[in-house]
Amino acid sequence: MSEILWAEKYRPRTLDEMVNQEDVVRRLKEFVRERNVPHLLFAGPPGTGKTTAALALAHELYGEEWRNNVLELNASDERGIQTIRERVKEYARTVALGRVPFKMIILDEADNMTSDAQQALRRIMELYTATARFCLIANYPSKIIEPIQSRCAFFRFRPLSKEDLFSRLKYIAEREGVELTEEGLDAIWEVSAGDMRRAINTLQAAAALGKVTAESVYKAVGMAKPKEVSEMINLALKGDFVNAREKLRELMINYGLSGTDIIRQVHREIFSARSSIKLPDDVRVEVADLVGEIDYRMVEGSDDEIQLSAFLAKLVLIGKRLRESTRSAI
Amino acid sequence: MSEILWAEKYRPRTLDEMVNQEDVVRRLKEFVRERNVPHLLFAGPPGTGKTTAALALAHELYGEEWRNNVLELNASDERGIQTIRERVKEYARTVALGRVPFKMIILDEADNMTSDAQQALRRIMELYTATARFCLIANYPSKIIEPIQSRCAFFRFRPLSKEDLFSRLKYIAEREGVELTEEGLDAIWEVSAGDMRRAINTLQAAAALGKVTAESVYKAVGMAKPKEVSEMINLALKGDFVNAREKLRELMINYGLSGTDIIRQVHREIFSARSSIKLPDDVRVEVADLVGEIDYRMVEGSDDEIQLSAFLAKLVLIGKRLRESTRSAI
Amino acid sequence: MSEILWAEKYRPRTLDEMVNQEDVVRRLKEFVRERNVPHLLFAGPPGTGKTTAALALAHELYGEEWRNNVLELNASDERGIQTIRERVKEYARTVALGRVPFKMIILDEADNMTSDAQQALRRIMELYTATARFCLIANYPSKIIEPIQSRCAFFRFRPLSKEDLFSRLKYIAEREGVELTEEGLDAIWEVSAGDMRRAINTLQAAAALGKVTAESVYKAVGMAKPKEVSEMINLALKGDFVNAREKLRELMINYGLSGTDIIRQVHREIFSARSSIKLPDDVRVEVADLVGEIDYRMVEGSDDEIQLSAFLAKLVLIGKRLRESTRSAI
Amino acid sequence: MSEILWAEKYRPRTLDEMVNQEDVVRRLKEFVRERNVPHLLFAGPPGTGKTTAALALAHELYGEEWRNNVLELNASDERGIQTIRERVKEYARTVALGRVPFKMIILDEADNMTSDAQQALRRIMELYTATARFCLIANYPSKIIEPIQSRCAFFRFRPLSKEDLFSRLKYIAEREGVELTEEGLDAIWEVSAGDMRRAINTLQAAAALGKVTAESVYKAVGMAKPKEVSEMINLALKGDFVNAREKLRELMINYGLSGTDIIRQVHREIFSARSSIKLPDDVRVEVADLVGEIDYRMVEGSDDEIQLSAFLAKLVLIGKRLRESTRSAI
Amino acid sequence: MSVNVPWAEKYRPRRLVEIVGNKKAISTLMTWLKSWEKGIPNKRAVLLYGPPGVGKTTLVHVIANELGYELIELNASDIRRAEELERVIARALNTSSLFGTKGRIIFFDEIDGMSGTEDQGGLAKIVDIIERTRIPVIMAANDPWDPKFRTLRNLSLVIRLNRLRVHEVMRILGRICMSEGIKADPAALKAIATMAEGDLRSAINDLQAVAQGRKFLTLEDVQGLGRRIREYDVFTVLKMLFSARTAEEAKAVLSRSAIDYDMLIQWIHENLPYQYKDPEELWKAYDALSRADVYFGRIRRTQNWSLLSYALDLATAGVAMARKHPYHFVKYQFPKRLLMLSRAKSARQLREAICKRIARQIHVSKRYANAEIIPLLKVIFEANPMMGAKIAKALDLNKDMIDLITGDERCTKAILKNMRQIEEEKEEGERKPFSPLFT
Repeated sequence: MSEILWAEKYRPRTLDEMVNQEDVVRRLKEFVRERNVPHLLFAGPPGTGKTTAALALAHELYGEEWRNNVLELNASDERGIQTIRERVKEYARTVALGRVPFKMIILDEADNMTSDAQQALRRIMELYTATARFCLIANYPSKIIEPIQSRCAFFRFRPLSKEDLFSRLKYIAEREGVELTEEGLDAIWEVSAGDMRRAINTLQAAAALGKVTAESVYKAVGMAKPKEVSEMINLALKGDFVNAREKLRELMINYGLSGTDIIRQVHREIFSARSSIKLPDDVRVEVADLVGEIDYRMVEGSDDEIQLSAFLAKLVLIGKRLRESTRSAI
Repeated sequence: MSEILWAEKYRPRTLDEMVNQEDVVRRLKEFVRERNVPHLLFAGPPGTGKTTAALALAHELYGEEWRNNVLELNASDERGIQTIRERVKEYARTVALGRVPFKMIILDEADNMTSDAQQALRRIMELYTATARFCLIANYPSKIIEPIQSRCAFFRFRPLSKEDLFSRLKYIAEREGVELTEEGLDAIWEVSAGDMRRAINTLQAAAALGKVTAESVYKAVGMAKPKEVSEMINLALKGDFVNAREKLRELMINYGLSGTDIIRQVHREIFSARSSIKLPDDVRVEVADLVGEIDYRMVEGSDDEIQLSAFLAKLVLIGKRLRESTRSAI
Repeated sequence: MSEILWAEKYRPRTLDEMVNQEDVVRRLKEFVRERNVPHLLFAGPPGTGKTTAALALAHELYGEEWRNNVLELNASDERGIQTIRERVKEYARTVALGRVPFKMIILDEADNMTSDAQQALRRIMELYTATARFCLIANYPSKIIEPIQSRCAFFRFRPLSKEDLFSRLKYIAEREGVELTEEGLDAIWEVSAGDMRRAINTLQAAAALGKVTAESVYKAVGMAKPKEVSEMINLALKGDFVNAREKLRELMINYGLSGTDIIRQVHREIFSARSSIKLPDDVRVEVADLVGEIDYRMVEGSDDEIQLSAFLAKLVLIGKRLRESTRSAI
Repeated sequence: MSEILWAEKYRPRTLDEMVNQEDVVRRLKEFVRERNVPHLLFAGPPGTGKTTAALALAHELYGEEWRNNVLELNASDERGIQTIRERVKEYARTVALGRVPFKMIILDEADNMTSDAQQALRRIMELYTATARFCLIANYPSKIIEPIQSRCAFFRFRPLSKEDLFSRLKYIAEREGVELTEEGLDAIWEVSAGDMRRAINTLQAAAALGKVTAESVYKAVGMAKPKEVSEMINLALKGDFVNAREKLRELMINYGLSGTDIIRQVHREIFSARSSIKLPDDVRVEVADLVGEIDYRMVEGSDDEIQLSAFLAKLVLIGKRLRESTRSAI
Repeated sequence: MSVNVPWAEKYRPRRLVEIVGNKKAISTLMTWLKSWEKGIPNKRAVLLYGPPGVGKTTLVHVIANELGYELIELNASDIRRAEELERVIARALNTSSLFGTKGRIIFFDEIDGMSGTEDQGGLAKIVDIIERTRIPVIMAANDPWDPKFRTLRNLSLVIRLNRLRVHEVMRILGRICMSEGIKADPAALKAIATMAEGDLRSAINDLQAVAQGRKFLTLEDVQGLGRRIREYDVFTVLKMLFSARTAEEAKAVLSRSAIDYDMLIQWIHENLPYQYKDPEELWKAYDALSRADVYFGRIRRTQNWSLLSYALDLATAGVAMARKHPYHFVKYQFPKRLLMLSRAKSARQLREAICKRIARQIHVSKRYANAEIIPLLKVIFEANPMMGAKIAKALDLNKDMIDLITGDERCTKAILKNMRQIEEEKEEGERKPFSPLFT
C-alpha cells in the first residue's frame, strides 16, 4: 500500500468536511449553489485551510471534471509573470468542460509577487475574466495591491483554535494507531504555531520515531533541521571561517537552500531556546541586528553566498572579541 | 442590513448635500450656473469628498443625461497613455448630449500616473479641449506635473473635523439601526484618520460583527488591538525577548498582519496619547528612529520576521540601558 | 484676467525681444543674416529661454512661412526612433518653402531621449543634413551623446538674474493690473529658482487668489510657508517632539504636502540664508546627511509619516546633544 | 568659423602628413613601395591616428581606385559571425581591381567584435591572402583573440605627446582664427587624455564659446574644472560645509551640471593621480562607496541637491574622524 | 609566386622536411595515418592542439600532400551547424575524387571556434561523424580543455604541438632573410624570435613589418616593434590585487585581465580567507565585497551600468585596502563553489524533480517542499522504513531520489527492501490501492 503524507491524506475533500472557518464555508457554498464565482482572495495564516477550501470549492463546482477545469500555480515557483501569462493563456484558450462556464486558476502564495508582477496579474485577470476565475491565496492580504483586492471577494481565514487542532490530531492518531500523549500535543502546538499542515507533518515525523511524546516531537523537529546551520555558526564564532563557509556551501548546494532560507534558519537558531549556540544577550542582539542587515543586503544584492560569507566573517570577528573579553574578565 | 456599501448609499448626490468644503461648493455652483467649466484639479487628503464633489458637479451639470456625458477612469483602470488616448478619443468623438457643449472626464488618483503618462495627458487635454473637460483628482497636487497644474482651476479639499465625521457616523448608525459606542467612535477616528469613506466602511464592517465598540472596530479592519501592540513593546522593553517575540508571531498569525502593518501600528502606538507605553521622551525618539529604519528595510523586501525580531532585540537593549541609567541615577 | 497662460502671452516673439542671453542672441542673429544654420544644441536650466530662442530664430528665418518649415517634437510626443525616422523623413522629403533651403526640426528635452534613440538620431542628422537642420534643446548637455554634441553648434543659456526676472514680472503685473508686493516677488524668486516660465506661472496662479504676497505665492504653489517649516524644525531641536510632530501633520494635511515635498522644503529651509533656524555648522552637516537618507527612503516607498517622524526624532537627539555639549563647555 | 568638423577637416590624408607615430609611418611606407602588405593590427589608445593611418595607407596604395578596393566596417555596422562568414568572405574572395593584386578590409574597433566573429575571421585571413588583406584596429588589443594577433603584423600606436598635440591644436587655431590660451591648451590636454580627435572636437566646441580658456574648455565638454571639484571636496573634508555647498551650487549653475554629472566627476577626482585630495587609500574606497550610494539614490529619483548635500555632509564627518584619529595617534 | 603575398604565406612550408620542430608529434601523427592502411584503427580521430602559430594547419596540409590524401576541410569561417556538416561530409564522400588520390582526410580546423549560437549541434555532430567514420578525421584546436570537448578528447588520439624554441624560430627567420636578400644581424632576429614567444607566424609577420624592402636589418630597427598583448592569468591578477599598496594599483589590475568581472569576484571570494587570516582584515574585505555585490544587484535590477565602476572599486581597491599586515604569498585556489555546483548538477536536477512531485501531490510550492518537507521525509525514512517506503511509493521515488533524501546507503536499502515487500503483498492480496482524491 502506498501512502501519501498524512497532511494530504486527511485533507478535507468537501466544504462540509471543513470543521472550522464556518463563515467562509457558508459563503462558498452559496457560490456553488449559484454556479457562479467571482474572483476570490483567501487570506489568513499558513495552515488554516485556504488551499483546502480552494480545492474543495473546485471539486464541488466541477465534480469529476475538476481536474480539467482547475489550474494550480504557485507564485513563489512561477516568479516570472511571463510564465503565468503564458500558462493562463494556454489554459483559458480551451472552453470549460461541463456545467460551469468558466475555468478556475488557483494562485497560491500570491503575496510573494512583486507589485510590478501583481500589476501585470491584474491585467491578466481582466483579460480572461470571461473564461477564467482566479482564486488568490495569501498570508498577508495587505501585500496584495489595492486594484486586485477590489476585484476579488475577500475571505479571511481565522487562526485555528488549540481545541480544533488537538481534536484533529487525536482523530488522525487514532486512525493511524499512534499513541499520542498530552505533552506530545502541547509540544506539537508549540512548534506548529497553529499551522495545521505543519502540525500534522510533525505528528507524522514524531510517530515515525514511536510513541508521540514531547520528547519525540522535539527530537523529530531537531532531526529535520540541517545540523549544518548551527555547526556553521559555531565554527565561525570559533574563528574557523574556511570550514564555516564550507558548511554554508553544503547548505546551499547540497540542500538546495536559498540564501533567504538559510538566513531564516540562522535567525531561528540564534533565538531558539534549545539552540546549541551560547551567546551573551547583548551579543545575541548584535547578531540579530547583523542578520537584519545581511538579509537586507541579500535583497539588494545579487550573490547570496557572498553576502552570507560576509555574515560569517563578521561572526568570526564577534567571536574573537568575545573570547578576548572573557579572557580579560578573568 | 442592506448589501450595498453605506459609503455609496450615503454619498451626497448634490452639491447642496455636501456639508463641509463650503468654499469649494460655492465655486463649483458658479460653474453650474454658467454652464461652463475649466479643467479642474481637486486636491486633498483621501475621503474629504473629492470624488463626491466631481460626481455631484456632473450630476448638476447634465441632469438625467449625466451618465452619457461623463467618463470615469480610476487608478484600477488601465491608464497607459495609449488607452487614455483611445478611450478619450472614442469618447470625445461623439457630441455631448443636452444643454452643455462638452463632456466630462473624471480621472481619479491622477497623482499616481507616471510623469510620462502625465505629459501625454497634457497633450490630450489640449487636443480635446473643445469637446471635453478633465477633472483630475489627486491626494498630492505636487505630484501632478506643472504644465497640467497650470492648465487647471485648483480646488483644495480640507480635512474633515472630528465633529463633522462623528455627526455623519451617528446619523448613519441611527438610520441603519446600529448601536454605536463612544469608544467605537474614537476607534473609528483613530483608524480612519479623517477619511470619511474609510470611516463609513469601518462602521459598516464593525456593525456586521454586532455592536460597534473599540473591539469590533479593530477586529473589522484587521488591525491588532492597540493594547496588544503595546504589550509586545512593553515586554521587549522589560527584557522579556522570548515573550515579546511570541506576541509578535501571535499578531502576525491572529490578525494576518504583515510586517509593515505591524511596524506602522507600532509607530502609531508609540505616539498615541492614550497608549499604555510609558517611555521617557528621549527613548521614544530613539524608537521612532528605529521604526523608520525597519520600515524602510521591509519596504525594500527584507524578511518581515527577521526585521521585526531585530527591532524587538534592539528594544530589549534600550530597555536595559534605561533601567541601568535609572538605577545609577539613584 | 485673461484665460490664456501669461507665460505664453508674454513669450518674446523675436530675438530682439529677448532681454537676456545677449551672447546667444548675437550669434543667432548672425545665422539669420547669412540664412545658414548649423545643427544647434541649446543647453541650460529650465525657463532660461531655450525654446523661446528656437522659435524666435525659426520665425526670423522663415518669416510668415515658418509654420510650414518647422517641425516641433517634444518629450510628450512619441519619440521612439522609428517615429523620428518616419516623421523626419516624411518631413524632410518635401522641399523647404521660401528663401531658406532647409527645414528646421526642433527637438525639445532631447536629453530625455534614450541613448539608443540618440544614436539613431545622429544617423538621421547625417542623412538629411542637406534638407534639414536640427535644433536640440536640453537641460543637461552631458546627457546628449558625444557624437551629436560634436555635430552641433553649442549654445549655453545662463540662469536669469534676479533683476531680469523681477523686471519682467513687474512688467507683466502692470499690464495685467495685478498688485504685486516685494515679499511676493521674493517668494516667487524663492520658488521659481530662476526659471522664468515657472515664475510667470506662479505669478498668474497667485494673482488668481488676489493680491500677490508671500502668502498667496506659497499657497498657489502648494508649498508650506517657510516659517512653518522652520517652526517645526525648531520645536524638534528644542526637544518638543510631540508638538513638532503635530506641526508636521498640520503641514501634511493643511497644505496637502507629500512627505517628499516636506523633506525638500526642510532641506531648503536648513540652508536658506534668511531662515530662522540657528544651527552650528557641524549640526547642519548632520541634518543634511539625515535629510538625504530620509528623502531616499521615501522615494523607495517607505511610509511618509513614519520616516518624517524618524527624522524629527533624530532632530530631537541632535538638539539634546547640542545643549549638553554647550553646557559641558561652560 | 567653418561649418564642418575640424577633426575631419584637418585629418591627415597621406602618411606624410602624419606628424607623429614616425616608426609606424616609416614601416607603412615600405609596404606601399613594395606593394605588399601583411595583415595588420593597429593597436593603441583612441585618437592616436589608427584609423587615419589605415585610410592613408589605403589611399597611397590604391590612389584614385581606393574606394573600389577598400571595405570599411566599423562598430556601427553589423559585424556578427554571420556577416563575417557571408559578406566579408564574399568580398575577400573576389579579385581586386587595379595595380595592387589584393583588396583591403579595414575593421575598425575590432576589439568590440564578439569572439565568435573573430574566430570566423581567422581562417578567412589565410585562405584569401591572395586577394585580400585585413587591417584590424583596436583600442584594447588584448580583446583580439590570440590566433588573430598571431596572423597580423602588430603596430602599436603610442599616445600623443603633449608637444605633438599642442602644436597641432595651435596650427588649427591659427588657421581658424581662434584665440587659444596656454591654460586652454592644458585643459584640452586634461580632458582629451591624448586623444587627438577628441582634443580637436573640444577645441572647436570651446572656440564656439569665444576665446579658448580653461573655463570655456570645461564648459564646452560639460565638466567642471577638476580643480574646482577637488576644492569642493577638500573644503568638505576640512569641515567647511557651508563653503563646500556654496561651491557645489556654483558648479551646478555655472557649468549646467546635473547631480549625476557632478557625482561622477567627484568619483573620477577621488582616484585621480593628479588630484589634490589627500586621503588614506582605505578612506578613498569608503568615499567611492559613498559616491556610488549617492549616485544610485539619484538614479532612483531622489532629489539631486539633497543628495549632494548629504554627500558633502558625510565628507565632513569623515574628515572630522580622520583628524581625530590622527590626533589620538599622537 | 607573386611578390605581393605576405611572407607568412609565402614561406609557409610545402614539404615535411621544411617543417621545424615538434618532431615527435609529427611522427606520432604519421604513424597513426599510416595505420589506416591496415584497417580502421582504435582511435578514428586525432586532436591536434597547441598555441597559435606553431603550424597545426600547415602540418595537416603538408602531410596530406606528402602521403597523397585529399583534405576535406571545414573551419571557423564555415557554417558548422549539424545539418550543414552532414551535408558537406556526405557530398565529399560520395563524389569520386578528382585527383585520384588514395583517400581523403576530414579536417575540422579551429574546433574551439565553434559558435554556440550559429553552429548549434555542431560538436555533437562531429562526435557522431567520428564514431561512424571510415576515413581519418583530424581536428585542430588551441585550447581543447573546455569541458564541452570531453567526449571528443576521449574519442581521439590527442597530440600536442609545442611552442617553437627561440633558436628554431631564428633559423627560419634567417632563411627568409636570405631568400629576400636581407643581411640580418642575428641579434635582431633573436629579438624578434624571443618576442614571438614560440609563435612562428607572428615572428614572420613582425619580420616582414620591419625588414621588407631593406637590405640590412639591425637590432635598432627592431626596437619599435610592439609586443603582442598576452594577458595576465588570474593567479597573477590575484597576486597583484592582494599585494597592491594603493587603491590605484588595485584598480589597475582590471585592465590587465581578460577575466569576466563575475568570475573575478568568485576568485576573490574564494581566496579571501586564505589571504586574510586576521578577522579584522577578513571582515573588512568581505564588507567591501558584499557592498560590491549590492551594486551588482542594483545594476541587474535597474540595468544602470554606470554603477559598475563603484562595484569594481569596492571589489578591487576595497578588498585590497583591508590589508593591514604585510602581503604574504598564498597559493590561490580555483573557486571551489563552481566545482561543487558543476558536480552537484545532477543532484540538483534530482532534487528539483523530487520537489516537483511533492509540490504537485500535496499542493505546496517547490521551495516549501525543499525547505520543509524533504527534511521531514528524511526523519521518517531513517526512523521508520516501512512508513517511508509507503510514502516513497506514493511519490513514485526511485533509488537515486531516496538516496538523495536519506543521504545514507543503509537507510536507502531498508526503504527499498520495504518497497519490494509492499509490492509482493499487493500482488498477493490484490488489495485495492489507496487512491488519494487530490493528486
